Amino acid sequence: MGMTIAEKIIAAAAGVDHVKPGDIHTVNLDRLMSNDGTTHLTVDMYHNKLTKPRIADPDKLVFIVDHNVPADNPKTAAAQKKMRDFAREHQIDFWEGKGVCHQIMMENYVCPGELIFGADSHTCTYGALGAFGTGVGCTDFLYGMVTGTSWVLVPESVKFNLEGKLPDGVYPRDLMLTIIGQIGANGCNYQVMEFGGEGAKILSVNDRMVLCNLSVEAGAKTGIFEADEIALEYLEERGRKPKAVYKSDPDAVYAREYTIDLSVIEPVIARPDFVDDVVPAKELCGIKIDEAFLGSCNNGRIEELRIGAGIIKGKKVADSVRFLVVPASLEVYKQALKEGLIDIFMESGAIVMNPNCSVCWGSCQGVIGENEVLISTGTRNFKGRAGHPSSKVYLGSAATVTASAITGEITLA
Amino acid sequence: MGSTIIEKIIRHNIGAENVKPGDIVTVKADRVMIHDIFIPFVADKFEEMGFKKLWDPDKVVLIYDHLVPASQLDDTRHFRIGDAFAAKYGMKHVHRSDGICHQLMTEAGYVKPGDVVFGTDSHTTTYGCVGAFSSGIGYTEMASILGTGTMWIKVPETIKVVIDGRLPDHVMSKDIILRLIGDLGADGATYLALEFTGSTVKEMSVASRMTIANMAVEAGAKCALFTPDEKTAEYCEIQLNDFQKSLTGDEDAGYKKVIRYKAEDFVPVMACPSQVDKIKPVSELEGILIDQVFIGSCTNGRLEDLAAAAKVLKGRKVADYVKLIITPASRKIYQEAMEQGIMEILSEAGAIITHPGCGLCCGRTGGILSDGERVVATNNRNFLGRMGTSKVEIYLASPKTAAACAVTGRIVSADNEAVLEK
Amino acid sequence: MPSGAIFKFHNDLDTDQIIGSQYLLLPDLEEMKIYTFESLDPDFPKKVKAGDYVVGEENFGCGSSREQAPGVLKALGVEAVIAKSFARIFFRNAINIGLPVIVCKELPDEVNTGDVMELSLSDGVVRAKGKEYACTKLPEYMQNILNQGGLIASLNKED
Amino acid sequence: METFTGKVWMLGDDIDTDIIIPTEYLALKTIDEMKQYGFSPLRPELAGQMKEGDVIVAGKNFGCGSSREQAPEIIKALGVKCVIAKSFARIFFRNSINNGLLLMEQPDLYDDMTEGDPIKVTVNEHVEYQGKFYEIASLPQNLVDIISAGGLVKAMRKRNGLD
Repeated sequence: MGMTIAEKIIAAAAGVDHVKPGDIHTVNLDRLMSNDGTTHLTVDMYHNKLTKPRIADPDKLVFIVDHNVPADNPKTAAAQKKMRDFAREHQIDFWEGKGVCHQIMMENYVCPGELIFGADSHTCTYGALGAFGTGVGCTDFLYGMVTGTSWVLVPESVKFNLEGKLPDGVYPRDLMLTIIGQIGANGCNYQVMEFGGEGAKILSVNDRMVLCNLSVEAGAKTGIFEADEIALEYLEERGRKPKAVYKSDPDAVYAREYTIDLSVIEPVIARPDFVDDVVPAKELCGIKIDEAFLGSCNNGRIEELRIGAGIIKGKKVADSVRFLVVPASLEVYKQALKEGLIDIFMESGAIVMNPNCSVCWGSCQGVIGENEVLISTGTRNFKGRAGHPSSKVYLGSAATVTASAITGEITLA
Repeated sequence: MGSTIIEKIIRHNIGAENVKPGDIVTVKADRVMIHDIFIPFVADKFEEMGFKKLWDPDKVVLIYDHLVPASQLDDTRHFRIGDAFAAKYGMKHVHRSDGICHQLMTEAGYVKPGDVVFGTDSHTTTYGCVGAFSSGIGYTEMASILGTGTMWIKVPETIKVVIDGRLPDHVMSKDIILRLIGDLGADGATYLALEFTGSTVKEMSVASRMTIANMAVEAGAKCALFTPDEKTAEYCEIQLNDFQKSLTGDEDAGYKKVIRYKAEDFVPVMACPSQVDKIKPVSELEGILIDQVFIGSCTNGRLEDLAAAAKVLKGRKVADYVKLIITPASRKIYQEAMEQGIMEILSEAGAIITHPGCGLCCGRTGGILSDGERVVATNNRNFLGRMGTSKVEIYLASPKTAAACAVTGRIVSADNEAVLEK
Repeated sequence: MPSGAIFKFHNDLDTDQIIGSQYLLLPDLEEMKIYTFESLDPDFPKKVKAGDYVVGEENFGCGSSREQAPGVLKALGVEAVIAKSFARIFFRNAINIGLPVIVCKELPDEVNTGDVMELSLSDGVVRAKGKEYACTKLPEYMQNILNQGGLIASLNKED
Repeated sequence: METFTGKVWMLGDDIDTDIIIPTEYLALKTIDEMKQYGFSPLRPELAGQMKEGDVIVAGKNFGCGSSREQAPEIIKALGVKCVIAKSFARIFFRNSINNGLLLMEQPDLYDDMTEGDPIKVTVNEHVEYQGKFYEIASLPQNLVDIISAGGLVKAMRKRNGLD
């Protein structure tokens, strides 16, 4: 019987010929990433809980400080210092203030065919390059760091056949939010969302990252695309070669299949407080906002900055709105500098911050207050996600967010 | 007998023939500045006092800079209270994310030479760089000015600081004011005005004078003053009127003390933990390991400061495991730095560039540190606990020195090419 | 296992509600636990006692992979979390730290905060309000980790 | 003239307002919420130990640094009746007057004292400690007017015909 891309990656990592959903295998991990959200706990467990503290292969590890940068209080600084000192001591690749962890991983490390554990739920982003990335807790991360292996329950795969092309003014973020709205927050719980079909072939690596990144919001273990020429070209530009390029077998078995016509997708918004509460954006026009955020590992790359700059060029941010623009990485920031996008945002009155997670994760930067409303290109809109428990977060595309920052209320670009 | 600059400004303001130190007079405010941390307290006191309107809405400037972007749940309450106050009392000058208050007050043209200006921040002395009498006050005092437009003051005595000669090229005006604070002591100029003159001062840009005026309060000074000249006129985009041209210290004016420096004697210095007047030459501190460098603040976040840092950082990288945080002083400066390719150099070196505002300097966010960490910073205070816990060591320095430290990960002087090349 | 009080929570209960982002970088779980469920029930940390239970609906623990979420519940002495279904990462993290997570389809609809229940892990049964509810058995591999008190404990046994 | 005795807390030279109340607590809604953090960088336990009627005796340049008015307000909220120092920073001195916190400049007292001892204060005249009298510099008239009005707010309310 045939296997899906995800099953093939797990089989290779487990050193077996064949795996099927429901099996549990011990697998070798190709890479492990941890950020300043939990690494201080991992380091404490490493020193205090292990009878034999050791690291299987430091070259597989990447530590990235991206959540509270620059630090907002002494305890944050202490947690980051613990992480920094541990990385220095064990010669682990260490990035601080260079961008959101998943953007840095995609720009510098991820290769097709790899099995990657990240101590962050959006590790599923790496499927855009045909890798199997999944989020774990810091105990799992510690086990992986010490042994280089972990246990995996082989997930079922769900096929999403994308047909046609997105209309103008409609973006991959609208597509993924629409999918999540239809299948629900646990629609693909424990399963892999595999994207294919003619419509998938024409998507850029950035578009694919937007889709895979949000797959966890539907409960998925990961989202994944086949590593085709577009993916390999992205890799080549960065001097990297794939570990292995897998295709799903024609007779691979899927738990379910969906076919989605991209041409009928329209701009949508996820309403507070759930990512799967998705409605057409036009239904919410007019809602007053206090803050708009253009950034995050989902929607903070050069493509989104171009969309935002294109809309706001020559216009001003509304006085009643704080418009936070946060490039996803230093590489994106430098490119935006060259293209004059940062100047456009500065001229419009936006607040341009250093590459990091910013208000998407609701701590340290751009925190919103009591009863305030944020429209965001971040990944989540849970209750109090961006600050005060009574505050509201709407999720929209870079175009919707920027248009709303100009008028001061939810507006379609 | 001749008059000092402060005496000339005060007598012009109150329309008197003459004033002498010790007189208690009531001056009219030409402009006042309130920033985001204190607007809730100013608003409460203003209404508690029973005032119904501002004495002159056009003379009041509200600037959000300490809490931009917000880092704690309650921060945005300050913005909402500020917006409501400005709307209720017809204020037009509100800057919500354009940069640091003390940078905007002269950069955006609110303060002119000879003006009398008060602000709810001790570094309001900064506007002396264009020859204005400007001083920091509390929020209750500000509330009473908003209602009456006036404030009582005691005419201060003046210390004259004369600096002649050419500065060595790796020395910046920050090194001058740090040295002066070290010589005077943290309370050496309490209740006094500081007047700066001499050929070195004449050669200085307004931005360099701003660094000196900004830190005058760290020696306790009530205000700092520079004679307006053609550089001032160009910066303020005005023609100097006769009164403004007259603002020089007369030769026969009564100065409490005159201090003279030869520019060639200045060397790069640092204020050591945790007093601003604990000054040591950088050469005596070389080799001390550091964890972070901060370049920014109303003291040293201007274009010439970013350019000086870029000169050191060009083609080099920030040392491993060290953070370089750069916070330009205003939106306008950020844009000018982009035009001149400075931002490209700084980002190439690996700097963390945040949005214009007070940033780390005010100790709320922007790079806070924890026990045992050391930071070299270009702002104006290194008090205990100012940038994290009381076990954080803060060294104040010029942007050029700070940039050199960022490259090597230890304290080093910018002219120490050998170390920088390694 | 002795009986304990129930604290009931709604569908899609995400980990941001269990422990907010701004507390995650506190040095340890002991300092964090006083902020558990702050957005929903700020007094939860004071009310909950060792041996009590958290009961959820569908998709309990969705969202962020923050292990501090099961961590603070365990630190507060929660005996186990019962729900109709769990989000993957929370489920795995809970097992990894030795906090029992029990899938039980019927119980959540029948109980509310304040009710009392009793869990017997060995025979996979929950008793509440005079009724017994069957629980889905864990895969043997996961039950093994749980029995050893979590992943690290099992790792240390291997060393 | 009013006279009172109080237990003394000693603080050194150059006590800046960041020490009196760190920036991170400035945005708390009320002075009462802030006062527990008074002096925390230097002596975290001090605020909790201060009682109504206590007196602070300090060295030179007390209250230097930031113009934050919460500094004198917090000292008053902690129950301190007056601060006697060798010298005061300008803005702190002015903010204290505006809030009705009594300040007295006295160059020698600090060097003779030990923390915890009581002293007897006669406002605007002298301080008595272990039988020895220490002269106090008198305040200029306009400041006495503000203090007798109960601080600047009350003085303004009277001006606006409210009290």
